[in-house]
Amino acid sequence: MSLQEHYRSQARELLAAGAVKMVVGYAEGTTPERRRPVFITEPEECSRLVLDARCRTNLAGYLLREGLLSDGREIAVYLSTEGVRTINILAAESQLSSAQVRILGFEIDRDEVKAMEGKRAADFSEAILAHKERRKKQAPDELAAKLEAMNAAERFTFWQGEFSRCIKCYACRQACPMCWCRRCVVDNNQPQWVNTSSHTLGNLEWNLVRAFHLAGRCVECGNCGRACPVDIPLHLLNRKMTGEVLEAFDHYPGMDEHQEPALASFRKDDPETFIL
Amino acid sequence: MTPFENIYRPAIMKIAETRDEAPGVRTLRLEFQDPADLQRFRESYRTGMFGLYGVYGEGESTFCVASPETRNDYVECTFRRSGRVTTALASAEKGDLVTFRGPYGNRFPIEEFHGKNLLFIAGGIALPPTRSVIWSCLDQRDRFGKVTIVYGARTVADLVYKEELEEWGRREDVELVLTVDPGGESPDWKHRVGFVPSVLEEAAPSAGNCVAVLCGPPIMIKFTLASLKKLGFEEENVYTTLENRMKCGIGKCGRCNVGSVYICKEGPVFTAAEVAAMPPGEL
Amino acid sequence: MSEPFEPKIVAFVCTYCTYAGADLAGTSRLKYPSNVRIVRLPCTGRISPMFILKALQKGADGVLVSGCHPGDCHFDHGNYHARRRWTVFNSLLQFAGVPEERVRFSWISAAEGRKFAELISEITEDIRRIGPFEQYHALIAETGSPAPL
Amino acid sequence: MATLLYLESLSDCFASWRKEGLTVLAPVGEGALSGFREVERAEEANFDLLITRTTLKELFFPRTEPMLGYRIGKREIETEEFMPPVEGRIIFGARACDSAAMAIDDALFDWDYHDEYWFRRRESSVVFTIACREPDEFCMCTSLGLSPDSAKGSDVLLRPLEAGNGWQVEPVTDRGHKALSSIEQHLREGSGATAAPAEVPVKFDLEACRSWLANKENFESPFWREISERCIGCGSCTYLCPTCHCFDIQDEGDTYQGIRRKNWDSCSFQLFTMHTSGHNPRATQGARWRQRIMHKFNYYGGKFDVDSCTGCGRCTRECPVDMGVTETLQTIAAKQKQSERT
Repeated sequence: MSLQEHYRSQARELLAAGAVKMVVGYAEGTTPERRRPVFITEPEECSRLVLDARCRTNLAGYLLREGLLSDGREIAVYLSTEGVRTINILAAESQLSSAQVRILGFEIDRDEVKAMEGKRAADFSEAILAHKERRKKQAPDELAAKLEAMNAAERFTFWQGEFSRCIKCYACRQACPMCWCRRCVVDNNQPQWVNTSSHTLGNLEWNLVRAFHLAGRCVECGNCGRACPVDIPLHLLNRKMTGEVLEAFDHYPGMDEHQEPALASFRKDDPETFIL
Repeated sequence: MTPFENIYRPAIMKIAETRDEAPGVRTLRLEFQDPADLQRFRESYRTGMFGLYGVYGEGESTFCVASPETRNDYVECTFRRSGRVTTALASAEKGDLVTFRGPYGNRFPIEEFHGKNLLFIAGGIALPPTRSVIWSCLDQRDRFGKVTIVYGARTVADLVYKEELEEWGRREDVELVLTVDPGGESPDWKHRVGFVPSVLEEAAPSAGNCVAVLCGPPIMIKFTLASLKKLGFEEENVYTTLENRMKCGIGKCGRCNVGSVYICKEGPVFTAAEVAAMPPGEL
Repeated sequence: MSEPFEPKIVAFVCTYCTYAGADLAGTSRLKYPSNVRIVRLPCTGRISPMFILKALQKGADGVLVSGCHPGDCHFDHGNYHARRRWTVFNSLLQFAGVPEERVRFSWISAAEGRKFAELISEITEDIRRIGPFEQYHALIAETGSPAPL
Repeated sequence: MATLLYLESLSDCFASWRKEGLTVLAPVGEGALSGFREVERAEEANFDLLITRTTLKELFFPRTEPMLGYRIGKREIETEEFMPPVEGRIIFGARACDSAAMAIDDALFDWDYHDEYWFRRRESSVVFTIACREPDEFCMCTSLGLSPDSAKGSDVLLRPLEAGNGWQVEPVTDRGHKALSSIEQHLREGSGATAAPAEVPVKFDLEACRSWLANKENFESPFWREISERCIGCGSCTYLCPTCHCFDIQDEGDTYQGIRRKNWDSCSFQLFTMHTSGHNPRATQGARWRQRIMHKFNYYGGKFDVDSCTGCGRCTRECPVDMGVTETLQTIAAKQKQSERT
């Protein structure tokens, strides 16, 4: 049985038995290449569930929809390792209870989708640990390496060009499962720290604030970059932050639900080479 | 090329007077600095219309013009300090400069009220729009029949326009019914205690040849409309004002509509019948 | 002839250490450049990266953030939290192309009046040498923002 | 016989216009980077693009626009009016859906109050629209009563020659005529065969949609929640829409000086209608998506007798969660048909 079939029947059973009230998964989209999030509540609708290498969206953010988990009931959700890490972070940040999240785990390896065994976020710790080790060794991608080799002025010019395209649609924020603030810092106006206008200065400020607020929290799922209608390489900023936090504090976000957030904890011997 | 006419340009206003009405509630009297702006206001202002009051650096905020059309050489507004703009307006002092854009929107059809009895009902901070109509009518008192004002607030302290309430209370040609919510009365409170709808039903003004003007928070409107119905008022004879978040005030920015109705252009004054036709989910 | 460039520098400092250090520099009559505008905060833990962006948005050529040495925080561990934040934000700013000379971080205790005076001189000279933050100023100018009255 | 403009003389046309002091803008770039930008020569333009990622509306209604500069002194406020730039522009190579959107938005910006930020730019621009030869799977202009060679909102319509080496030229407005007279020497009379315009399949019955939307009972239908369940509430559909025109007014600066600006805003955002009290008349994403659809296909038509959509398909093409106007209207049309049958 293919994984798609296997999870379909699992979803059907879970719903039929009343073990979960909803399954959040993927369905076919407008074109053959597209997949879309789908919310299934009836066992007979489970045939709509699709699982293949095109299912890239991290669905964890949908669990935070207002009131969705407030009845204490469980929801099943298709999650890759990044998705499971998201659940761990959201649980650590008191946004949900991982006991309410029944995981249908999968991993995409090139064009293939593979099962990940486990039901609860805690069952995936080995896979997450392996990801952490791999991440430590991961070399920066080509563009990132090119940027690192530039001088400050050149880097500034590069980002100026990228941010000048930003239209402040906030798709990056809305697509991010980590951006759960009821009211985003840019929507607070007393005081108005960063400009809301979409000129390059305002766009630069917004993108820096976004990257900073995700430092030590981003799981590099890529939702933001895929959502950006003008293809700003947001992943470069997020990856830079993730690398920094990993290197400086040995912090890899989402290891488990008890992990302290990187920027809400400290060690007395944290590095401080740059401080005068 | 014709001169550039900027529809978003506000008039500069000087604060001529400030009055604290209730905790967090303040009235400003604003005077036009440019005679051309004053002229335009005089020509266009009618009771019921609203404006955008602003402080440069903070933005603009929408509320009704609380002064009547019969006194149109200044603008008065009454607001509660809540957001960024109202906080700035509340901390402005006499002599400071602020901005005003308007007047915009529709009006109360006061000529149609001629010869009729008038019932004004207001709750809390919603007295200002009602007050504009009240004075517009009292300033030409002989054109109207009996005038009844029912005004309620949560507590005695929350009543606004206290001096005017006293004045209306003293007048023989006005019947004033004041009330505060249970628990909101002070030891020396001589008026009623109870919610506006029940107090209204007790006062039982006759619906015959009468128009009602009703302004208040949505929950009060809902129950008061039911009471008015009991008293025999037709929805066509009950007027109210609606408020929504606005940015432009002139039908362009696209946010104040309730269903297909733009509050800024087709409102803010509506009859209860018109409101009833709007989708309730958007109010 | 154009005016010689005088850097505009904003310093966000904690009131218990660095501000007291600045005070000591003053009462000790130590000389240091007058290019720095000091903003005093209760603790480095209160200094949000937003403040740094705001200073740059308002045209600062440089920013200094400074507070108590590790272990000396009046609130026990505010500066440890701040240090993590600075580590991350410093790296982000540099990745975004803000030269490291423009945004500096330091520990200056209430007893280090001399360190304060010397650091301010050093930072001011560094920025004087690299000149106004023209790339950032160009972004500000592009918004159409009028010059101060 | 028809008037022809050959690609080989386009750079000369650009030069003639530029010599008159006009700015020439054309579609440039690929994919997400594409948009209208100033060009000097024809080679810089990318006429093979199906459609630019960002729309023509940015040239008339920028994402952020300074309106008033202010400086506050002790007892006076100095303000400076920012006028939109009025130098003449040739916009060469728009698509019919984008050009039509400009004509649709004229009604709104002229609704009792004449918005000169919009109209000064409209009046100083000449729009050359190139009829499309190929649609993609998201195009739906024909569903909105338009077509790939519609001249609505255009000043000149260009029909591609079969050979791909130029266009047949059809002036539409006086402004178009005038712009063409400046390049008269580069135009040829001839009879080159024009390529057939793109065949864009009709995707839904607009009349049926209108009827369903006009039925008050449907306003509270659970359909709105269901269709928008996956909506994440970003503004990409509205900001990439050629007709969406909602905006915010924001002061940027401090209590001494700054700028009052007009910035794009989106009905998808939760804060769009939120009152200071915290009450939100459109509290759910379903209500916000309903507003977007109702505004486009019911309210706008009711006020200005035209729907606020040209079928460019960008909302579906770029939606991060694969939503869009097309599917919503297809579902609505089906619902209407079904209710008519029963």
